[in-house]
Amino acid sequence: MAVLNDEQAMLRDMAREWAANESPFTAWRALRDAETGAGFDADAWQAMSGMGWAGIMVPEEHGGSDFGWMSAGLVVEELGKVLAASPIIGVTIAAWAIAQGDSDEAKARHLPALASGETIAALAVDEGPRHAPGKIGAKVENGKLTGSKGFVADAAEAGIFIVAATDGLWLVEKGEGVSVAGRVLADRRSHGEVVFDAAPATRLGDAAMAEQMLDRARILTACEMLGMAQHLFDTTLDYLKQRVQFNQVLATFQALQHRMADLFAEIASMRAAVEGGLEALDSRRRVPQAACIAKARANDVLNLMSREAIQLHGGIGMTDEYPVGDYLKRARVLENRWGSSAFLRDRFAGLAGY
Amino acid sequence: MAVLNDEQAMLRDMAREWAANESPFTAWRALRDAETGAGFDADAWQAMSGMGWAGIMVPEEHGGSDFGWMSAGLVVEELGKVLAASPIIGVTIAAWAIAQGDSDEAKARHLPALASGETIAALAVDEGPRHAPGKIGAKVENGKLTGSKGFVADAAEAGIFIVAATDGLWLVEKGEGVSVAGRVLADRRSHGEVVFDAAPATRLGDAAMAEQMLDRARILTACEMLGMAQHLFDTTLDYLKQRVQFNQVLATFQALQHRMADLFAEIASMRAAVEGGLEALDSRRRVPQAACIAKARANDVLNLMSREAIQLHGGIGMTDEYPVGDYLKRARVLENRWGSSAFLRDRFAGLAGY
Amino acid sequence: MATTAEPAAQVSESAFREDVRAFIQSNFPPELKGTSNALASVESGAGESEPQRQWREAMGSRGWGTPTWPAEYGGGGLSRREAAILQEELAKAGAYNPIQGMGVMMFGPTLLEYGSEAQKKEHIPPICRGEIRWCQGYSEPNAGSDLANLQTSAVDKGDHYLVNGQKTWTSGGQWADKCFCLVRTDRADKHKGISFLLIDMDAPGVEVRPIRMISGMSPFCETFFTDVKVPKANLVGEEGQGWTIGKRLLQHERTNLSGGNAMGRLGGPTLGELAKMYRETDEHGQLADRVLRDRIADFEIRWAAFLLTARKAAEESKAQGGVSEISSVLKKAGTKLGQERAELSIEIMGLQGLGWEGEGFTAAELAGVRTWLFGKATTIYGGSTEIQNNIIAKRVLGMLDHQ
Amino acid sequence: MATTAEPAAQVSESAFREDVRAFIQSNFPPELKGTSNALASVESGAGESEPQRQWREAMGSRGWGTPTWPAEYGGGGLSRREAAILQEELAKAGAYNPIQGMGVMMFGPTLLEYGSEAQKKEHIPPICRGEIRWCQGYSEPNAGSDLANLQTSAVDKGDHYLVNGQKTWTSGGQWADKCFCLVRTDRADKHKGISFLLIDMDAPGVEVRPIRMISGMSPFCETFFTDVKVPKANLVGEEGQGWTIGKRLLQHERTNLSGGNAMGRLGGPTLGELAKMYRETDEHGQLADRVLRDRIADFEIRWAAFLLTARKAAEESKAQGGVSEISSVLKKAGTKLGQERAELSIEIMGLQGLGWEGEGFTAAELAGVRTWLFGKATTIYGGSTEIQNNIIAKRVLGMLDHQ
Repeated sequence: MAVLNDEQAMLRDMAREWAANESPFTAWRALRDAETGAGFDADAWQAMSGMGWAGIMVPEEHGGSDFGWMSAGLVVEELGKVLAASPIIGVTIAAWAIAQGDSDEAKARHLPALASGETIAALAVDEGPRHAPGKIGAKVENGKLTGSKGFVADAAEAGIFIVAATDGLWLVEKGEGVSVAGRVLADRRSHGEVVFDAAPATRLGDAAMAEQMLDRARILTACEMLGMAQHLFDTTLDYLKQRVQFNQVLATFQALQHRMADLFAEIASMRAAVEGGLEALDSRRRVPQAACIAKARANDVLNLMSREAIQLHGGIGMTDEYPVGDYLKRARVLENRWGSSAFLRDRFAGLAGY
Repeated sequence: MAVLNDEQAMLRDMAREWAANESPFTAWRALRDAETGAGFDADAWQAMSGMGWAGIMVPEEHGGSDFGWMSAGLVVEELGKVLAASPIIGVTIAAWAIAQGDSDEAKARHLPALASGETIAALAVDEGPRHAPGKIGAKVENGKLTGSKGFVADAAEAGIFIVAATDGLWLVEKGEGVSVAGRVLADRRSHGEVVFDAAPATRLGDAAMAEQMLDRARILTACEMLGMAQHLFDTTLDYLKQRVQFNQVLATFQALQHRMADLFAEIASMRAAVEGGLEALDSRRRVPQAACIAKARANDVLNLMSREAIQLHGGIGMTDEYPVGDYLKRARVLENRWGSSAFLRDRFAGLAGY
Repeated sequence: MATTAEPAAQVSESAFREDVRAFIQSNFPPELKGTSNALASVESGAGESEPQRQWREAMGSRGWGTPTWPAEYGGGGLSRREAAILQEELAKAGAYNPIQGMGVMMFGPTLLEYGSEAQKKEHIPPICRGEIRWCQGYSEPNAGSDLANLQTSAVDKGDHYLVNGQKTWTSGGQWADKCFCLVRTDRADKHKGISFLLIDMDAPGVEVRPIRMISGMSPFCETFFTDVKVPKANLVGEEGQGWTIGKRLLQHERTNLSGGNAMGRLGGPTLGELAKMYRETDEHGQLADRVLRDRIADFEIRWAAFLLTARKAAEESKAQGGVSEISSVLKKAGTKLGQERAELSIEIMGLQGLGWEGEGFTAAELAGVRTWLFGKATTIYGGSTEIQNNIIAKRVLGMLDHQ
Repeated sequence: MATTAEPAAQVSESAFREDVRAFIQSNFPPELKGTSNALASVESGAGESEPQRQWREAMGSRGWGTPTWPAEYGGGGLSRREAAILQEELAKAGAYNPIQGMGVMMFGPTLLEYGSEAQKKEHIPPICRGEIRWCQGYSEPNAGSDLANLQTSAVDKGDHYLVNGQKTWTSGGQWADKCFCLVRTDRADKHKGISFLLIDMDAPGVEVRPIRMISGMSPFCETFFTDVKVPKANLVGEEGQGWTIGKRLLQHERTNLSGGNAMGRLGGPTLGELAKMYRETDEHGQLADRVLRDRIADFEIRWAAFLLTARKAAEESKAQGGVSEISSVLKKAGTKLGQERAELSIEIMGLQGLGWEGEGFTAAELAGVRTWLFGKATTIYGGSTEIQNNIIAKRVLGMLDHQ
C-alpha cells in the first residue's frame, strides 16, 4: 500500500466501506441478472457522484475536488474489488481531457455536469477489436466528425464522447450524427459500436494530448484490475483456509502454499507498478513509461491470478453462482483495453530506444 | 521409451553399459581437468568406433552398419547421460552427408575411415555466434573454398570438414588453406574458429542438402540433450530422496513433489519429440517439422531442467566438485547449436505457412 | 519405426478397407458430412435428427462405434489396425463416430474387465448401439479431490441396496438413463468400504438439479438419492471392491480427457490459421506480428510433442497391455495445453473474441468464448492437475509423504 | 507523492549538499572515477590500491560509508534525507561507497540492536572505517535450509566457550578477520539451544578450506572449528537467544540480497543496450528481432516493477519502523529476476556469451559467464526461494502446516 496522506486515506476508507455496504458483489449480480442491458446502476452512480468520486479530476472552479490521480486510483481500486459497475473511468478521464483541453466553453458546459454525475462520458478511440492508437481513421472536417469506433464502454449511457481523430482529440455530444449499437461482451457491461456521421465536434487537443489521455486511461484501468486481482487473491486464500480435503484444510498443503507465495509476490509487484503509475501522473514524471509498467503488470498478473483463482477454487469456482467467473470474464475485457501486454511492451521498448 | 526392435534395444543396452563402466562422469572430469585442450579422449573414441558407433550411418559397403537414425540417436542419448565427450555427432552427420553426396571418390576415401574412427569430421556451417544458415558467406570458386566459420566443434581434431557455402555443401580436408584457432567455451569441449583460404573442396550437394543435413544435426543434438536432461532428472530425484532437512527427506515435501511431476511431464514431452524426430528421419516423413519440434523441445526442457537441477540440489549443486554444473554449461552450448528455440519456432511457423 | 506388414495381411487389410468404404457409402447420410454430434450425448439434451439416428443405428449394428470391443457383446471385434483403417476412412468421408459418451469412454471398458457375464450381456450391447446414456456418480460436495471421503450410503436390504446421499458434478445427469456410482457400504474402512453400483436414473427417489456454469451452460448436475432401491444384481465386482474398480475407470477417463477433445480441438482452424483470419499478414503471407507468431509456434510445437507423447503411450500400453500410469501425465499436459490454446485464441481475436451473445459476433466467436470458459473445468474434473501431480510424484516417482 | 519540505530544511539540505561536494572534491581520487570495489571485500582477497585506501579512510573518518548509523559508534549520524543526498552526490561524481561487506549489510545493524554497549564500542567503529571483514558462520553440511539443525557446539568453560564443529558456505571466510556464528549451547532444545557468538578467524583451531564453485571462483569456504576458545564477552545477547538474533540478521541479509547486486546489475549496459551491441537493428535503431525485443521489454518492465516494490517497502518500513516481512518477497523476486537477466544476457550473445577463457572473448563477456553461473547461488543462499515461500505462506499469509 502506498504511503497516503490523510485525505487519500479517508477517501479510500470511504470507498471501501461504501463498496462493502452498498455495492457488494450481489449488487453487480442483481444488475447483470436483471438483463436490462444497463451497464451500471444509475442510482449507485448518483450515490458515488454525491460522494465526490465523479469530480476527482474536475477543477474546483467547475465543481470538482481536484484531488489528483492517486485519489482517483484508490476509489477505482476499491470499486474493482467488488466488481462494482460504474462509468467512473470514462468520466474521470474525460474530465481530465476537457479540463486540459482547448475549449473554455466545453469546460463550463460539461465539467460541472460530469462532477455531479449528471453526464456520463465515454472514450471513443479504437476502431477495431484491439487497441491501436496508431490506426485511427476518424476524421474531422469543418468541425464535423466522421468515423466509427468499436467496443466503446458505456456508449449507450454516454452524453458526451471524447473521440480520437486523425488530428487529435475531440468532444462530441450524443445527438446529431451519432448512433450507437450495443455489443454484449463476456463481462456483461455496457459496450457499443458508435458511428459518427458528420457529428458536430469541439476540439480539445492534438495527437500528443490523445496519447497523454491514453496513458491516464491505462493507469486508471490498471487500478480497477488491481482491485480485482487483490480480491481474487484474498478470496482464494480464504477458501484454501476453509476447504477441507483429506482431513486437512487445503491451506496446509505445501504445493498450494508455494503457489500462493508466488501469487503474493506477483500481486506485490502489480501493486507497486500501479501505484507507481498514479504517482507518476501526480508528479508528471516519466508517465508513458509508468503507464506501460502499470498496465502490463496489471494485465499479466490479473491474467495469472484469474486462472489460478479458478483452479484453486476447484469445482465451485466453475459455477455461475460463485463470483470468481465474473472476475475472470471482466479481466479479459480489461486486459484488451488500452493495450494488451504485447502492445505495451512494444511501446515500452520504443520509449527506451531499443 | 520408443518401442524398439531387438537390434536397437541391444545397441542401447550396450551403449548404456559401456557409458556406465568405461565412461562415467569421472572420465569426462579427468579429461577436463587434465587441461590438455583435447575435446575428447582418443582411446575412448577408438573404443566407441570399435563397437561400430562411428559407422552407424555409413553404408555397409563402406564399412559401416547402416543401422539408421534411431540407432544413432540411442547411442548419442546414452553418451549424453554421462556427458561423455566424443565427436560422434559430427562424424555421424558427416558420414550421412558424404554417403548422400555427389562424390564417389569422397565416399571411398572417407567413409571407411570415418567408420573405423580413424578420421574425425567437423560440421562447419555458421559463421557467427548464432545459428544462421541463411547468412552464409563462404564461397567456392574453381573448387577452392574461402570463408571463415565460428565455434566449430572438434575443429582441432577434425581431419575433414563438411562446409556450407553459398551454393551448397562441400568437403574440405585439413591441410592446405585451412587454419584453426581454438576457442574455450563454458562446456570445455573442443571448439575452434576455422578459416578457409582457397582450400581445395569437393562438392557434396546443393543448398537443399545442406538444409537436410542441418535437420539431422538438430535431431541428433537433441538426442544428446535428452540424455543430459534425463540424467539431471534422475540424479535430482535421487538427491531429493536422500537429502534430509527438517527431519524429513526432501522428496516428501509436496511443493517439490509437484515440481518434479512438472519436470517429469516435460521430459516425457521432450523424449516423445526427440524420438519422433528419429522416427521421422528413418521414415523420411515431415523431417523439417520433426526437427523443429525435437530441437525446440530439447532446448526448452533442458534449459528448465538444468535450472531446476541446480536449484533443487541446493548448495552442493553449485560446487564444481558436483557434476550438475557441467551439465548446465554444456546445455547452454547445445541450446545455441543448430538453432535456438526462437530460430526453430520461426522456421516451424514458416513451414506451417503462418 | 516402419510397420513391416505381411503381404497376406495387406490383402485382407485392403479388403477390409473396401468393406468400410462401401458401408460408409451406403449408410452415411450425405447431409451429415463435416458435422459432428460427438459431444451431444454428454453435453446437451438436444434430440437426434432422423439422419443422425440412421447413422447411429447403422454404425451400432456393426459395432463399429466401439470397434475393438468383443463382437459377442455387440462391439466391432476389430483389430487395432482395422480400427485405425475404419477411423481413416471415416475421416476421409467427413463422417463421425456417433457412438460416444461416458459409457463408451469409461464405463464400458471397466465393465468388460470387472463385470459379471450377466452384467456385460445386459449393459454392453446398448452402449455399442448408442442407446443408453451413462453418467458418473463419483464426486460429492465434500469428496472432490478427496474422492474416498464419499458418504453416499448403500445399505444392504437383502435383495437390494437402499441408497441415500448426494452426488455432484454428475456429467449430463439430467439426460442420462443410468449412473455408475461409487457408494459407501461400510463406514469402518475409508477405501474398502466403497462399492461400485449401477443405478437407474428414473428409479424413484433419484432427483437431479442442473448446475449453471461460468460458461452459461449446465452440463453437470447435483444428484440426490433418497431411499433409492437398487437391485443387488447391479453391484459390479464384490462389495468393497469399488475403490479398485473406480480408480481403474479413472485411468480410462484420464486417457480420454487428455486429448483436449473437450476444448474445441475437434476440427476448426489451427491457431496459425485463426491468427491469419484475424491479424495482418506480410508480403509472404506470414503473420506480421512476429511476437504473436512466435507464441503460436511455441504452442503448436508443444502440442505436437504432446500428440507424440500420447501416441507413444498408446504404443507402449499396447506393447505392455493395459492403461499405463503415464495417463496422469497425459491428462495433466493435455488439459493444460487445451486451456493455453483457448487463451491464445481469444487473445488473437481481441475483444472480438470475447462476445457473449447478440449482434456483432459470429457463431464461432460466441462458441469460442463458451469453450474457453468451459475448458477451465478440464484441469479440475477427472482428478485435478494437483491430484495428477500427487499421483505422478508418489506412484510413478516414488516420492513418499512425510513419515 | 511529492515531499513537502520546509524552507528551513531546504537551506540546511543545500548546505549539506555543498559540504558533500567539497568533501568529494578534496578526497575522491580522480583515477577511481567510475570504478567500484564494492564486491572486493566479500568476493576476493584482492589487495587495496593506494588511492582506494585513501578513499576508504576518508569516507570512514566521516562515517559516511555507514551514513545513518549513530555517530557515537563511528557512523555518519545522518538523516535518511541526508544519506540520500550523499548517495546522489557520490553518483554524480562517479564515486562509490568503499565501506561494504557483511559487517555493513548484516552484522552491524544486528549488533546495534542486540549488542551490549561494550560490544558496539568494540566492533562497530572498525566496520564504519572498513577495517575489519566479517564472515557469516551459519550453514552447516546438514543445516542448510533447516538451519536450526546446526550442530557446531559451544561448551561453557567458565570464562570462555570451547567451540567444535564445521560450518560451510562461509562467504569470504578465507579473507575474513572475524566471524559471526550460530552455535549450539544446548542440545535439548532445537531453537532455544542456539547462541550468537563472535569468533576471531585467526584464533587457534580455526581452519578454512575454499570451495570451488561452478563459476570457477571460490568465494565460499568450509570452516572447521577444533577446540577453539572464544571469550564469553563475545556472546551477543543471552545464551539461547541466538535463533532470534540470527533470524533478525537474515531479514537484513534478504533485504540486501534482493537488490540483485550480486548479479552484475552494478553498472553495465541494460539488456536493451546489450542487445543493440550484439544484434541487428532496423532503420529506426530498434532491435530487428521483435521476439527478442518483446522478451527484453517484458523483463525490463518486471524489473522496473521490482524496483518500485523495493522502494515502496523501504518507504513503508520507514513509516512503520524496522525491516518488514516483505523482505522475503524482495529476496525471492529480486534473485529470480537477476537470474532471468543473466540467462537473457547470454542468450542475446549466443555462443559469444559462453566463453570460458582465452582468445576470442572480451573481458566483459568472460565476466558475464562467471556472473551468470555465480548468480545461480542467489536463490539458494540467504534462505532459499523455497524457504522464502514457506515464510511468506506461513508468516505472512497464515497458511499453517498439517495439524
